[in-house]
Amino acid sequence: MSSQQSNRVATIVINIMVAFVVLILIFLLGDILITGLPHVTLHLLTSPSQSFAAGGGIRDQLFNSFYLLVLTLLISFPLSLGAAIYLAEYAANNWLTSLIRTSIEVLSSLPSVVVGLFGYLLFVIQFKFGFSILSGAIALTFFNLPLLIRSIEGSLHAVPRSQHEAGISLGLSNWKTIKGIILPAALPGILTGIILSAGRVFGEAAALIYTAGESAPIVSYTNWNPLDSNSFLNPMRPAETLAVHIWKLNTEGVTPDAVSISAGASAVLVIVLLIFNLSARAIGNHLYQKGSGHK
Amino acid sequence: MENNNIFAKTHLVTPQEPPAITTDNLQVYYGDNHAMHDASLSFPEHQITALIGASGSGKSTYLRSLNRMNDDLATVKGKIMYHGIDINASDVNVYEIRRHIGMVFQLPNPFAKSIRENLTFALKAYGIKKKSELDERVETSLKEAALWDEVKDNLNRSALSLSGGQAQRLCIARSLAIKPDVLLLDEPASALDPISTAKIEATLLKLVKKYTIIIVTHNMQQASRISKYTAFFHLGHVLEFDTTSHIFQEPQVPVTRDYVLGNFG
Amino acid sequence: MKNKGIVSTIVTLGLVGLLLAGCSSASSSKTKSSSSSASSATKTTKVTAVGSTALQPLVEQAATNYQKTNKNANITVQGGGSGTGLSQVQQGAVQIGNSDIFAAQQSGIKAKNLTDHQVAVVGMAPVVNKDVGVTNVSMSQLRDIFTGKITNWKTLGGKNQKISVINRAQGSGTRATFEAAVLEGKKAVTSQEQDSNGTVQKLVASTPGAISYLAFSYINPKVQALDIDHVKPTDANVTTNKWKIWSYEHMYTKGQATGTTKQFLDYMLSSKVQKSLVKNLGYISIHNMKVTKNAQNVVATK
Amino acid sequence: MDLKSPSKATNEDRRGRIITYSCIGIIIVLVVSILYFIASRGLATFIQNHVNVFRFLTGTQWNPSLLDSHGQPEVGALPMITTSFLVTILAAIVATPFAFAVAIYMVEIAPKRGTKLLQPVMELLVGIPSVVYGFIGLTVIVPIVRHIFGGTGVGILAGTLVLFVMILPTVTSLSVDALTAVPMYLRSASLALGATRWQTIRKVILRAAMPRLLTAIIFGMARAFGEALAVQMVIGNAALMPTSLVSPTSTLTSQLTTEVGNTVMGTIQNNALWSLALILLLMSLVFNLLVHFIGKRGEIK
Repeated sequence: MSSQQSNRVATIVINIMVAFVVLILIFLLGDILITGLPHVTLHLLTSPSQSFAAGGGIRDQLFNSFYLLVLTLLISFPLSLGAAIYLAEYAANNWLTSLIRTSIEVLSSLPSVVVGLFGYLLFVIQFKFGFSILSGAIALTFFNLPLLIRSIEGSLHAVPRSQHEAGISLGLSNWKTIKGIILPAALPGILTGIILSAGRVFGEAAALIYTAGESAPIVSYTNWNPLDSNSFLNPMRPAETLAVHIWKLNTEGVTPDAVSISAGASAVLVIVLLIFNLSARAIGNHLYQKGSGHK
Repeated sequence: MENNNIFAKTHLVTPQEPPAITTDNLQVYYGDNHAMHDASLSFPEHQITALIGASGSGKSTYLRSLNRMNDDLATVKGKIMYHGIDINASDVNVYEIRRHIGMVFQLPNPFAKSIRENLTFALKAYGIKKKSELDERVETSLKEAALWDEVKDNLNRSALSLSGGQAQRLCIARSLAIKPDVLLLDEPASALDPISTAKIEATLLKLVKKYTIIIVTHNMQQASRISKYTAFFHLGHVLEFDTTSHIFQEPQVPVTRDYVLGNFG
Repeated sequence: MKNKGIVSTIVTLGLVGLLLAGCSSASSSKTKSSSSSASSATKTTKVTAVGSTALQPLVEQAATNYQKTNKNANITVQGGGSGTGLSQVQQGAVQIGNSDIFAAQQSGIKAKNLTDHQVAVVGMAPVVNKDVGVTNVSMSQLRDIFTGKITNWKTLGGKNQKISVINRAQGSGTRATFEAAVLEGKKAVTSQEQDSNGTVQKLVASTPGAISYLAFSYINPKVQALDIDHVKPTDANVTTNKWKIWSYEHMYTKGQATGTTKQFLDYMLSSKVQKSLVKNLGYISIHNMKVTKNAQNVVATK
Repeated sequence: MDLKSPSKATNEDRRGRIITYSCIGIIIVLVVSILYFIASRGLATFIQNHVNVFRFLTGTQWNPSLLDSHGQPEVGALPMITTSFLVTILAAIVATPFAFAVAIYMVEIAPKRGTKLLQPVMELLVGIPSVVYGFIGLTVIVPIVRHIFGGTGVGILAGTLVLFVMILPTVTSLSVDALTAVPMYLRSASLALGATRWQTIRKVILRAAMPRLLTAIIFGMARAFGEALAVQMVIGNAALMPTSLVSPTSTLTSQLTTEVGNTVMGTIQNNALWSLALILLLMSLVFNLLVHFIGKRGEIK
């Protein structure tokens, strides 16, 4: 076979394999959306869930997912930002640094159920946070940290070294240079990383069953006092998220319409992920163009 | 060994003008690699001094040591005297030093900010808040760097949209905005076209009235055009330091002669 | 300068978050101690019930209804499994531990420290794939299937099809009940295990030759429930113990229940809950039972 | 001229150091606490319950409530260990060619269409909850497997197929990074020498990107090894040595997830499950060390 022929064959094979993967993707998303979308109604999005009767919705679960996400980011973003700056700018290139890196990486491949049980025993029981959004957010921080640190560190490294030199050559402190010059330049990448990691948080279930709990008590959406136990903002209340709800419906669901609610909820989840994804791209591009001066 | 013989023959003069910076036995190590051997030079005030030599001769390493830019990368031993203080000592505030000894790099590296913010960012960090003062500094430094006329209507434009030559002049203006008294330039024109290079050289010749300038260059014509003094670096050693005319017309060290005649490098 | 202070703002926010967490943990532990010492206090008291996932929907719905009339009560219901519920209530971490099995049957639990509140009865039936062609088995045949002695439906007069046993998770209440009633201490064949009623239901419906067992409330037209010795799996047969595979749903407290916890448990046993909710969720009311069963599985008439 | 006393910049730098060091400090505390926690629980099986480590790793009977002939609890983890490795390796073997093909397509063949369409969809797949994957596995893959191979349909094959789809995005996106990191001049040089695109890809680009491509595979394997809910729904959860690709069996994670809610802290049943978690942790460590090692080797070359 001549090199021209093998080139053609290889290209065809690659195209076929890509087409196969695309088919899988279309099937997966199609399956979720086609079976789910007909069930996504205003009623589904605005009604509380039911324990055993038909006609429940996912209002509270949807809100809980977002609230948990915000709280998780509130805890994990500052930590990962600091840690990423440490690793990118301060850490010496030695065994200690690689030990730290490795142990952070290990976090990302821990099975979620193990993290969930750890969170349960330490935060729910030991620290008496109870089944709460806060416990869930801390547990999710364990997953989010490695993802965020990796993406932030990558974005920081992508900023040319010469920017850093320019900063310190003006007599600015390292910290000021990082904060005022490197970070803004790395911002598009960092934001994209955050939004993509948000997707994983949004879809996590196993770690939350034991921490944020699997019940969604009725809360008042007009009570803005986060310390009141009836308030929707109270971080100490148990909160079932969308992904956990889907899990529960599929395993122990006794409502007659469990299948359709689960399908609808999955579709909603995929749509939310899609929105995250598209906005990550849009924001990233927008900031990038703004930064480089091309309008 | 023959190599040692090369380094044994040196010719270093001490200029009569009062020095802005002198180095005494400066040594630079990257780990175990001894990159710069006992460089003892004296840079006269309000003059341009050129550092020439082949790639890897240590001239950039030497230059970056002068305002402690090598702190994180290398070990620098010896003394750097500036206003009677050894600024290579560990108890010195490096940030203050860099405010007095500015630096411009080989590749233009403007911040991903507007032209104005490029100039005011450091000033604001020092605590200068008054708008009138900031505007005044922006205008003066852009004029000094001969960029004002090209950008004055567009100060809020992103600095990344400037051409290479403009960007490099912006970087010079950025260094001038903080009012240093020594300016270090590391091959500032090597990435630029001849017209931009000429503009930069003209700018430097004007600036020398107010600033002490030390410039690393590969371009020997450039060195002879603008500098009063020249130091020749070779394989981590300073072999010759004299007025530029002496270096180019009657070099005392054979290696220098080979270099300026274009026999190597 | 829009970027100025971004970092410090974020870091401060994070620290405030952590602080908040610390404070609220302190305050919540305070509430907890006050609820146990001064139960008569009029302020909101928090009751947490954890454990059995099977019991969760019932207790959850009852708690929602209860809180509508008792504004001061704040009852949280969570799953986690019977073992979790029992060990948490034993440690005093929660007020109520929901369990599908007797505390005495769970290893690692000191049953004498816990007070049992039996709130409902759940019947379970063997279920098979609709195509196996068998609708009735004898108790000993059922035992042989689950101990691996009978491996083909042909033996029982059904199709010539391999039996695939789907068991429940080791240590789960459903499995303990089933094995106590059916296996007579023999060891079940190691086979597929599923830990949830929903998954078992789906698998049995779709796997040819499959057999497993489900709580009555999960039996739907997609699977075939088996009669045992020609006794039908109905609520009425459970109340008289003619149908042998059933268990209590327990809500355990550490020592005697007090305060809101006691009031809520009383509410669970009230006819209001027993007659409507319990029935709606497919359980059998504890009031209807004509027999009792103890932790050693000894059945006695009431 | 005052060049010695500390200035605003010195203070800023100290503040910066304090902030970043405390962030990394908090993270280290978190990591150490979870590692210590799992290790102490996981080792209790061997220390408190006096289970022989060797027998734990090689035994094939899993009945923590029962005692074996030596009077020790029956906690043989070999079936779970075997299955975990099998599904992980098989999933990686299936996913790798597809991931590489997609990555080559996205970087070398059709970068525009690839990045515009394929990449967002791939990223979308990462966020879909494992429950949904498991559910689709249970309702779609298991029946197909049953149809073709008979039996119940659950087992290693179904698990492999579900994991294949789940790790595909991870391996693909890391492979894309690996390929884009190959400097442009290598491509130009090879094409200028008259090599075809495929020769360039095979002999130059793949070779240059190999360490990072291996890293991509290992990260995919780490994800597969730790996945729980989806695998649990399709693997069968029978603590049996796998006899074929379609016999019900159990992975470390599925066994852990299935049983942990029914056990009581401190009992042998519970400790044995934590020992499974400890194996998971150690494997995750091994995967990361491998990545590290390959990265180092790649740098030197």
